[in-house]
Amino acid sequence: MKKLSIIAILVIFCAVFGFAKVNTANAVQPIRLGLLLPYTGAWAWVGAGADPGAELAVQEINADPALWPIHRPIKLYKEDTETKSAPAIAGARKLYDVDKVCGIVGPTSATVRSIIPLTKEAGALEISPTAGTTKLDVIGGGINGEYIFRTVSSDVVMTAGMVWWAMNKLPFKPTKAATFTADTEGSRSIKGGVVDACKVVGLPLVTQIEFALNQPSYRAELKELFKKGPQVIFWEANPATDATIFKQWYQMGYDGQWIGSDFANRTSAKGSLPASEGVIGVNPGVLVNERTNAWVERLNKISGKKGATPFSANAYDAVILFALSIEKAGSDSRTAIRDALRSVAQPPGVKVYTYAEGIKALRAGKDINYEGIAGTQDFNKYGDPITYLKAEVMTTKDPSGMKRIGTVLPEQIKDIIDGVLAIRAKRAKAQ
Amino acid sequence: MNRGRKTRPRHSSQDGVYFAMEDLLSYGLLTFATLALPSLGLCLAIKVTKYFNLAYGDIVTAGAFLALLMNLSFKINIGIALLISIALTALLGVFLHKVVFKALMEAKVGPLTLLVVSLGVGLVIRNVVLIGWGPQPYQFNTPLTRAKHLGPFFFTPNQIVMILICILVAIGIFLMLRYTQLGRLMRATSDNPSLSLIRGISIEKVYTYTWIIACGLAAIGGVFMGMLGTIKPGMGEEALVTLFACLIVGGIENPYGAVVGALITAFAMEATAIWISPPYKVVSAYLLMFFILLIKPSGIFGREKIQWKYFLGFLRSRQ
Amino acid sequence: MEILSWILTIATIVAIYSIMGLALNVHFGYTNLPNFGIAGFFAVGAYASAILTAPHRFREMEIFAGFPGGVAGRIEAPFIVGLLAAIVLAGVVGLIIGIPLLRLREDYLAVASIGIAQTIYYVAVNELWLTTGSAGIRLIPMPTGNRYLYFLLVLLLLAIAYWVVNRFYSTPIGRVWRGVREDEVITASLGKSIFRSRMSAWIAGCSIMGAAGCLWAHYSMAIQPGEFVPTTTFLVWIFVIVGGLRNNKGILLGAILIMGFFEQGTRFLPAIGAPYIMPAIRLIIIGVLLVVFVRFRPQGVLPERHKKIEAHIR
Amino acid sequence: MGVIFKAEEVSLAFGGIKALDGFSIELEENTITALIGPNGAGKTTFFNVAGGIYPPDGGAVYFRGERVDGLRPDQICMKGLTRTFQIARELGEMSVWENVMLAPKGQVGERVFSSLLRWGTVKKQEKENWEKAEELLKEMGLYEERNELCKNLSAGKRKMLEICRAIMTGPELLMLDEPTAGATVDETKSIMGEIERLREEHGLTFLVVEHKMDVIMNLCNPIYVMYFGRNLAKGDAEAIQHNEQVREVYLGG
Repeated sequence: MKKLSIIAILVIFCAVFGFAKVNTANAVQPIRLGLLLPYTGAWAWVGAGADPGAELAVQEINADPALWPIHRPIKLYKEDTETKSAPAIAGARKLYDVDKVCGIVGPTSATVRSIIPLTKEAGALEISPTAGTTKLDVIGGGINGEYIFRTVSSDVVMTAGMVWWAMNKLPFKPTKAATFTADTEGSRSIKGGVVDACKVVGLPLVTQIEFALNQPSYRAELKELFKKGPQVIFWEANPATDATIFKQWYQMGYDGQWIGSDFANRTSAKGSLPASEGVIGVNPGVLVNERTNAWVERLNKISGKKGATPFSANAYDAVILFALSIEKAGSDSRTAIRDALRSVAQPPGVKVYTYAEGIKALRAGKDINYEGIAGTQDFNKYGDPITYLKAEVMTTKDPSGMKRIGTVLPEQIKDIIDGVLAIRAKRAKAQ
Repeated sequence: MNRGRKTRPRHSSQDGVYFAMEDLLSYGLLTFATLALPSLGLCLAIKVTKYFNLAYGDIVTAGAFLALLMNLSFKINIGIALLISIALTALLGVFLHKVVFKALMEAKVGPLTLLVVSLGVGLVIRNVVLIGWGPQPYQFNTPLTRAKHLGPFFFTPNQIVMILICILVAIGIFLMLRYTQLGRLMRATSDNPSLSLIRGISIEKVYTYTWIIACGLAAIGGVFMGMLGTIKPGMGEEALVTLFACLIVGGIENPYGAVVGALITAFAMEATAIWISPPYKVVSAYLLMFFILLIKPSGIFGREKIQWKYFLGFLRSRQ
Repeated sequence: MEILSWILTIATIVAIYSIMGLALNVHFGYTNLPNFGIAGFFAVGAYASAILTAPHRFREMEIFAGFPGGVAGRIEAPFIVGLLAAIVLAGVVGLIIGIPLLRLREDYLAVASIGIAQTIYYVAVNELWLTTGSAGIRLIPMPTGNRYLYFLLVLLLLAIAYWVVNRFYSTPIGRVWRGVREDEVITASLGKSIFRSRMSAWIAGCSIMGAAGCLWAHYSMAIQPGEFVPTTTFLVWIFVIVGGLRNNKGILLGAILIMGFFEQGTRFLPAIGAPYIMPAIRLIIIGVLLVVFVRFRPQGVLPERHKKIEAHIR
Repeated sequence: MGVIFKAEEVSLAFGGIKALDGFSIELEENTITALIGPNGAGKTTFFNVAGGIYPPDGGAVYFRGERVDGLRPDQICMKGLTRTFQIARELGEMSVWENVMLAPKGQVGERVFSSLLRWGTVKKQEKENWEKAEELLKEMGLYEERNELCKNLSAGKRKMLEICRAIMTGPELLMLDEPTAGATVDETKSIMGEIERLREEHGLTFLVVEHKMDVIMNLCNPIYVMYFGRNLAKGDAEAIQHNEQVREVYLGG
């Protein structure tokens, strides 16, 4: 019995690996690129949103064989983190060791820190399109060597955008604000950013409330929140919780303008409308111009949904940046790609707006500066870009549940970001 | 200031006085409305079948999603959807009993084995729901209304109906247990399953009816949870331990205890959220359960007296 | 062979979970204490070691990122201190929880222990000064520096745990535990204190779970409360029951089969439809497997092996 | 010769039904005392009270002059009083040798750390205990089945095993609840022989509940008769056989 079981396990493993091997026996060896996202678990909607962006980028890169980076197509290897560490580690391990990818696009804030040591060991490049956590602000930077980048801005940027919007774009000038955030890492990261940004702009926070996700009732929390009558509430939770919060907020008849982050998205809006009519979300978004409109149309063909899904632009940019770096490096060696990234993404190179443009410029021997869909993707010393932010309002009038009401440009919030970073540096020094 | 929400709530800080007790009354009653009926159903199931069913939370989920199917896909009014969902969920319960649990109970396996099996059954239901509806949250298609003050209470019309239904159904179940033939049979089976067989009562029939009632109550609970908050595949699983806390507080096999336990647990949870710390709301239910187990393992309605010396359990002199 | 490296990752995860499976065997297989709070003790061990061994730099980064720096990162103790602390602390928490719980009937114990594990989870999420909250603790040092050596360390500890649990089985204490499992009244009337026997088994198992938690923390180098949810507990239960409750070899086999194949091997299967469908099907299969095993082969793939007296005395 | 065990006016009620109603008994050292009575007389209940399973409602139980009522079963056993059960209860999923070896008191290996660390001592003790057990099993005819699981034994053998297990605790007073129930004639003989031998060689005291009159009449002196939780009669075999009340109870009851 025992022997039989062991033989059975061996047979299964051999079959599985055999299957994996057969898959790779192509004529032209494609460049292997990993995509590590939470397709299941608490943040499944993040994976579902980012995935089509990466798919679109690969499709565009592979469309014309003449423009293949180093004359090879790109193949995506996808793994699921389940929004948990153990599967994320196993997935990343599989990507690096079994699929032999040259780098990873992903994962999210929840799991990115578990993957960092693996990436470091593999000597590879990791570009996260979704991890906004402020805890990456230092990690990816000079201290550990340059292997973690992101195409999504740090939550510091997003919260600066949220606070900026509250101060400048609301029909009234707020004098009292509050935070209402979940007890998760992402939410606390947002809360920390809001707290510091409010200090910079001088907006007093009268109440700061944290709560547990997925509860059947938030009435007591809401009551506490509105005790001191805040006019603006910066909040972050998750779609399921948002729906409960807004329904009960509406029922209790409270006032106040809610401003959310990237978690205030269409999934959340679909769940919580019509109660959440008028709630604003400030999140990474593409500029509205001809170029991005065309991009959204192309994306819609892949995603089968209307509009840009969350993080799809960031994932798209990450894959494009990978392809350009590979071309620049001239090989798909992990370290070479890593070293080439900055010379395709940021000044002083020639600004390019599409992959085709970029690769042609590279072949002409020029340094380039890729301007992405999600932002300019010019990395600072921490490997972070300052992306475009968009403001959207939840409304039943739009079939997708959210309507765009404006854009926040990097230069508009630069002062706030610098202020926040200064506060933090001071605080770290004081310790 | 925005979107025409000009009306300030009467009880905001501007009015000066903050009646936390009134809030507690309203919030506690609403939480009670979501917990009471599933807690009662779970209690009946445990009372008659003598094992802890960990799939019950997922049956609650199934009830909510069946109502959602009726409400959203077939555009049926939520009231009628609730009735259909009760029937379908009861069918599901009977199906599970006949296919999975009946054979095991006849094989006389221990309650613990059945508990482990129910864990597997729960996994299956949860993931079937997940495949069917996806991970995103849903809302019933009900009109959005404001809450109104009614004396010390602060409810929307729907919530008043929910609380009334909850109380009426609970009273109905109590009357049924006390005065009908079925109720007597259920109690007889609970007290002594082998005796019921001898007297010619088909024990199988009693099990079937118990599951119909328990799952019907689960469906009501699921729909109420959905009406108050949102509907998602993990909702019942998250509520399950709270339900067990309600039962243990009241006394596991006592239907009155189940409802009173739900009331106490609901108020303890909301009081924690108001006065201590919102994230520890659920924990307060668990700690209450822990405390009751410490001093009176048979629950508030249990037969034994409160035994303070159980605090020193390992020093006690008697078995 | 980089594929070996991946297998090594899976093997490390399987080995750490196997240690938890062995501990569950002490609880449930030997003594009939259905512990459904495994994740809680796993968390206690992981956090104890992580808080003690995290470097100062972690605390500085926390503060820079706008979070209050907690206890973690103040001490910077070596790995061995973390491991011992994990074992001791998990045992102490087990003792405190065991006082009310161990007097209960088995099924009450099962339900109550789920609540306890959830309580530990909420504490881990909310007590920022202690656990850094839901962000968890990272930069936990890997004691061997590289994961090939670390795998050997995990194997060594698995071997020790296996030896300990096996030894429990055949020494007098294992007989008392199994006596309690079979019939408490008889065992008590033979002069064995039921409460003390249950408690010793409970604490021994909890400590082993704590050790597994410590190993996990130093392997993943970053922990967060989200890992210590009931699913972790259920997974351990499932492979213990499928592999063979009461048989330590069976538990190892179950861990390899369920964890190795269903959790990780299915990564090689093609995706069907929406990305959440495949994992859901995987869990459905596990659920069905659990029901089928309990129904038709309750003793698992490998049943309990009874030692002969001649082998025992030799 | 002194009194080793004394129960005074022990009473216990279950929901209004008085199972024990002021029952008293005294056991002399190194004797075999019998306790008889019709079904439902309260014999097993008395065993449960003396063995610590139920604390009595009233009265007192003394063992070697020390009050033991209200103690837990394990504490009572540790004092030297071991009882067996009417319906043989065995640890079914354990083998015969494990059942027997579970019983000895003071095993070092019953502590977690000792079992892991003090190898030599544990092993030595196991060997010693097995030597004792081996002898006992051989005498009781269970040696051949030493590696069998207990659930596979016949009813008579289970009864014998239970007695072996009780003896292995090294008691001074053994309370046997129907030791020969379900045993064959040969087995009954060997059980009786063993009881007599233990009394003579080791100076043990016995309290035996039994229905087989021939066993009692040959083995036991004195005999207590119990009826509805009360003392009915006491005396040697001769006296009991001729007691009018006893005859009435047995024939009329």
